[in-house]
Amino acid sequence: MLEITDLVHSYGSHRVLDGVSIRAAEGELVCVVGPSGCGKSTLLRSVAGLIRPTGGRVLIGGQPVDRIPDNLAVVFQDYSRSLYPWMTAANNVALPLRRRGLDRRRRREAATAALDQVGLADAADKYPWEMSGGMQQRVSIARALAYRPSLLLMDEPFGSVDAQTREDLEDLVLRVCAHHGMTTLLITHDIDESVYVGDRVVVLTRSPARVAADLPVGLGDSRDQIATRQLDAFVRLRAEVGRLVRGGSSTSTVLEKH
Amino acid sequence: MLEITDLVHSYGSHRVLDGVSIRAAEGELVCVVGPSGCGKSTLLRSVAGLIRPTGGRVLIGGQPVDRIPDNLAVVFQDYSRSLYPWMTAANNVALPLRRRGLDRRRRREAATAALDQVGLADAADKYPWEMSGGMQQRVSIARALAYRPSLLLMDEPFGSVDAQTREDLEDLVLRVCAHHGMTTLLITHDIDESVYVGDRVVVLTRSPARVAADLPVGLGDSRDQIATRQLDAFVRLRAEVGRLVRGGSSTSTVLEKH
Amino acid sequence: MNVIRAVGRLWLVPVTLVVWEVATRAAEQPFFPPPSATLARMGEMWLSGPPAHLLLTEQAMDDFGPSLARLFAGWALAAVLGVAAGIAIGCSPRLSGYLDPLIHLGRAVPPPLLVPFFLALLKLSTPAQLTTIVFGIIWPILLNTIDGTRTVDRQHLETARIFGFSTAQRLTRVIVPAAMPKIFAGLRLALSLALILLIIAEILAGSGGLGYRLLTAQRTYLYTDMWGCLVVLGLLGYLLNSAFLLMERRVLAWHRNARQTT
Amino acid sequence: MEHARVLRGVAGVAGFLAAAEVVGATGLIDDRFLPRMSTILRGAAELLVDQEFLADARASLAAWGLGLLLTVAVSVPAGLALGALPPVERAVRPLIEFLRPIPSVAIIPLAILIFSDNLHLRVAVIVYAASWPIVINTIYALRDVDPLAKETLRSFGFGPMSVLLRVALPSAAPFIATGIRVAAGTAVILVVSAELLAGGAEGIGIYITEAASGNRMDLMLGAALWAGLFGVLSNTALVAVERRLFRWHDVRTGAAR
Amino acid sequence: ETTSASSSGNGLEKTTLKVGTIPVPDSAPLQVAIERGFFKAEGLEVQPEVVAGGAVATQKLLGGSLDISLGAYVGTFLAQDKGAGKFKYVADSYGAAPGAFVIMVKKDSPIKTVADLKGKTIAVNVLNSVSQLTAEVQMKVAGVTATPDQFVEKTFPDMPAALENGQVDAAAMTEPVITVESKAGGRIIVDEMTGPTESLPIAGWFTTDATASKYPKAIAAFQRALGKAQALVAKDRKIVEEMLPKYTKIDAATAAVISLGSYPTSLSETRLQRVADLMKEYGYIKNDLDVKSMILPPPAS
Ligand SMILES: Nc1ncnc2c1ncn2[C@@H]1O[C@H](COP(=O)(O)OP(=O)(O)OP(=O)(O)O)[C@@H](O)[C@H]1O
Ligand SMILES: Nc1ncnc2c1ncn2[C@@H]1O[C@H](COP(=O)(O)OP(=O)(O)OP(=O)(O)O)[C@@H](O)[C@H]1O
Ligand SMILES: [Mg+2]
Ligand SMILES: [Mg+2]
Repeated sequence: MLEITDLVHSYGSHRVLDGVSIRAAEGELVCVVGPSGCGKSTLLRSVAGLIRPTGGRVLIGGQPVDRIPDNLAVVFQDYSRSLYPWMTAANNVALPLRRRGLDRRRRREAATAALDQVGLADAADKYPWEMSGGMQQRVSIARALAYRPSLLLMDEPFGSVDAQTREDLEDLVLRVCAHHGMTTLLITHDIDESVYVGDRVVVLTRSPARVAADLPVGLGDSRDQIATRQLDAFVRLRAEVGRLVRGGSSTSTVLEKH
Repeated sequence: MLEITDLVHSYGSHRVLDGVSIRAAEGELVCVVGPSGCGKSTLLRSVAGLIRPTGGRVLIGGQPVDRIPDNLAVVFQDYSRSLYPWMTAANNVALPLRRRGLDRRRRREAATAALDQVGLADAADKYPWEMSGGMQQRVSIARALAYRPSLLLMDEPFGSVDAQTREDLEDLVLRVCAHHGMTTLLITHDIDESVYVGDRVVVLTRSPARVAADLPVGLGDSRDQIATRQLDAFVRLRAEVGRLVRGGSSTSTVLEKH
Repeated sequence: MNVIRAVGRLWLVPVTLVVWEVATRAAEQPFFPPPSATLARMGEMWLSGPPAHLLLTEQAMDDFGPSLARLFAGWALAAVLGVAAGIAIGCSPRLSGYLDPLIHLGRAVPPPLLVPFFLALLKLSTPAQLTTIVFGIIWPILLNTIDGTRTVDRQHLETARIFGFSTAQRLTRVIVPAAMPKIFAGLRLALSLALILLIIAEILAGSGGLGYRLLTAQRTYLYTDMWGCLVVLGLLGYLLNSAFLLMERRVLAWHRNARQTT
Repeated sequence: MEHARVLRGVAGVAGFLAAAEVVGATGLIDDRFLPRMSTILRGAAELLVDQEFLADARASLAAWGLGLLLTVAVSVPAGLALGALPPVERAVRPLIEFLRPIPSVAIIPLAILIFSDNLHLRVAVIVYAASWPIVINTIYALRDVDPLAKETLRSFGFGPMSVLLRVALPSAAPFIATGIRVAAGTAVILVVSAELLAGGAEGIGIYITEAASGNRMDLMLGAALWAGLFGVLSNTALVAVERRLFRWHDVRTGAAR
Repeated sequence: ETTSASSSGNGLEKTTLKVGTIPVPDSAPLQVAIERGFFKAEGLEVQPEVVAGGAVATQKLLGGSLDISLGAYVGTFLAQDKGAGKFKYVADSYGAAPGAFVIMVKKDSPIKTVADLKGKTIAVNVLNSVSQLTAEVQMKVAGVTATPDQFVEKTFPDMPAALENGQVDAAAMTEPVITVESKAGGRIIVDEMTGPTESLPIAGWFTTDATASKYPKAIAAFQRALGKAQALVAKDRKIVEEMLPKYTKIDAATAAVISLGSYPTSLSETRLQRVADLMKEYGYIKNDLDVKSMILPPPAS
């Protein structure tokens, strides 16, 4: 479904991505972790077709990305700037659904349902600037999920919410993605999270980013916040990813690309 | 040093803070945790004098807060909007130092040093829009720390950085606050973090916010990312805070206010 | 309470009037009649009519009726054209490349010089006057709209592109609302300019209306009449602007609230 | 990129001139009243070697430059004050809205009585009438400043004045600059209009009055064309300055495409 | 700019005079006087300045930016009557002559005689000016009454187009537009300056009472110098023809054929009184105007 091959990107003379290759099969959820400023958001923007990378290739469903791909949804890291301040939360969520050919009532219903799922049933008629940071972030998650894209890109989508909400949202994303077979690329700083939600975890090196490791998670499809996190495999993988992010080298089966 | 008494705030008819009382002694670092949208940022803005709360009192050094207190620094949750896009990172950090009466060269030195401390020595001459989310967040932390305020307010300051950087920043804040005797109020979603950096952890309830618990941490002054986190007391307290955030009631010595 | 607020808003008016009255009485310059004389003359000219016509005299109807109609038509036309063209140019760097120099060429040519040619071109006086008004006031609307359109927050645009908004959606849901505050600044500027251009158009097309009255007053050295016209212009400007601000408050409510500081 | 822009601009102007010439050639418009574009261009070219016109143009240019400088110096602070202090804005709004629609045809006779020097007269007319776009745009731009940006500086204990100068002004600057560009174009018109209406010793408007005396439409329109070209040049210069100063603004918005 | 009298040696209070002119044939004598150095000979420097019309000239005189200006009598008398200021004419400049002021219509216009102008729209270059006054006179002679609202203001160059487009039915023109319109087939309906208005004074040089009493010697010097030029011009049309292309954009060929007015050499109270009387008769002014008080005759030389 998604094939990133040898992606290179430089801002001016400053090389940020230095040959990154990542593959995601249909319906797979790939987590990307890496140090701050290493180039994760740049990677995501290249996949979304928002920037034209300096080198390498991105294929989605076999098609090269030369404009914004169809059926794509993105949750931006800077979520507050991606909501429209002149619209209520419900309208922000409902707006993209016009493309889905839904009539006004159905759009409204879908939006309300999505907001409900992220715990914002009460806030449907609030404007973004009347909401807390975490609420805004959840609105943009609800917008992406309600859209039912075939490719979902999320840049630290749970950074501004409390632990409980975060877990709920993780489970929500797992459920929705599995149910609709969305292919998902999720950038996160939380190593636990990457292992918990990912089918695979890709670790990037410090800038310029290369793939330090590409680890299959292999925890099965049904995950549970308490049971899964207590599995031995989970704990081991978490430690492994942690070490890799800290710059150590991999000890387990790693599909090193470079 | 900081006394928040029965603080009440409503946006229109929507009550957000419902009698919150928190005290912080000189040099103390108080962590505030609570569900998303419960009113933490509102609390912080009241302390900073940016909004006039509907009821209750905030005293800083015995003085009621009726305007912006002196010697205050704030790291806002929406850090990207609080950096000035027309200034480089170094200038963003140096700007508040004008109030400290430093000349241009000294300001520049202090700014460079602070950026170095947050791992951005190379990025001093970058503009905010040339930086990643995590880098921007670190610039705004550097700006607050370089200012050497007597009261430091931080709203989820480490939300956008990777695990390693986060730990470094936690230690940095601990070190700087202790060294300069800053009183600090730190809002976080990370329960581990609240226990690790806090002298006390205040847990707020779901909206409208009240104080669910006010837990002394008592792990001593010198903390270590690995050793401290393995202490029994740490693990117990973490579990306790976790349960409280999830809405359970406290089982340990809690200074319930309401 | 409302009275107090109104007083707070309008206190400068009587103060200015009194200062002006005292100053003009002292100066005794025929060109500067005291405001009391001007107001008296205005009443005589326009407000001594039958009660059935709200006291408006026949002359008032002649002076204001067609003028106001032209004013609104001109402003509305300029608003539609300016906003539409501004959005098109703001969205398309290519189009702006072609048109930019022409725009700046056009807006630096004095409209009074062009009126005779509009007249020659359009033969009829009303379309020529409307063209004059539109040509004179469209520039702030156009430039502000271009600016507003070009400077929509990048992430707003990216979000629209990601979700594959149609062009119409992108325009009506993202670009126009985002540019609206700036467009309104342009529309507000254009509203007062429209009054000015109306006067110029009426003077040059030479037939009836407030501008023509102003011209005759100047030509016959009837300075109180002339000042009366100016006062009416000012009052109209104030009233139109107040109405405009009311509309703006409704349309831009989100903006005011989103941008309020505490 | 820059090259392409210039080429497109030239193409646009050339296209317009050609279209105007074609319309003229069809005889749709009597060329006694609206001379053919080629005639106007010839007139405009003649002016280039006409010492009298060059002197007139220099005089108008000087008045324009001085007037615009003064306009900016007056109206940016005024706009800042009005935008930053809503009660003041509300108090003077009736006065401002009263003054704005008063046309220069009415202002100029007034100004003649007050200013005996022709340069001062033109400068005063410019300052009066070209200030509005800057004042209004400044007020609107100040309303658009991100509140969090202001709160940040306030929280560090900076006073209102510092916040105004260090945050509000830079944030508002790009839109104020657009106001200045509107004003620069208006000022060209005002100089010429003031010269047409009030007369004087030198100026493009004076030249046009003289050309009118000989019924030389080609020269009148040629002079107007030069005024327009001057508008294009001044705008280009201002845009170049804006590009340098406000790169930070462009990259965060759609403008940098 | 006001150099003291002693430096010039002539005892002038003011050696530099700012003089308002209009680029029309009326001001030819002034240009001649400048070119031939008549002012210099009197120790005067005259700085000519273009004014857009009589109304602006009165403003500029009152505001002090001009010392003397060309001004049509009708406009100035109107200003004086309305109390806009107190003015004094110091020299006559231009008077009516056959063919210099005419009412024209376009080629295929149904208007054939002055009487046909009844109720028709007539363009004049300035409202309530001598053009309008004389048009009213001619219509009255033809037995029809003019109403104020049938006159509209158009600049001379715009008049042919206004006629062609039908915005006006007739236009009161002067040279060089008369020539232009004639070439296009336009017809002259009437010479405005015939019968009661024959050789009516048109324009002269005037100043304010204040200036006249403040700088009597400088004004006298101005009058002497201008008088010389006026005398030359009155005798020889060629001088005007040569001068016109230098201060207007009327080319030499046109200058040679256009109809010019007369250049009177004296400031005659009785002649000016005709203007004032006509104005009163046609309701331009309410009171009897004391023309004598508005004249500062040139010193006998
Ligand atoms: N517009 C830009 N111009 C120049 N440099 C840029 C730009 N955007 C990003 N960079 C640089 O590219 C590098 C990678 O940025 P990116 O935003 O991709 O990092 P990231 O991995 O998302 O970091 P974080 O986790 O902190 O969000 C950074 O060093 C940043 O300074
Ligand atoms: N300007 C505003 N107008 C109206 N309501 C507001 C405003 N700001 C915040 N609120 C409401 O107040 C409540 C608390 O907001 P606040 O930002 O304090 O939450 P928070 O605890 O900081 O949440 P988070 O952890 O998600 O940042 C929210 O329900 C929000 O909708
Ligand atoms: Mg990022
Ligand atoms: Mg918050």
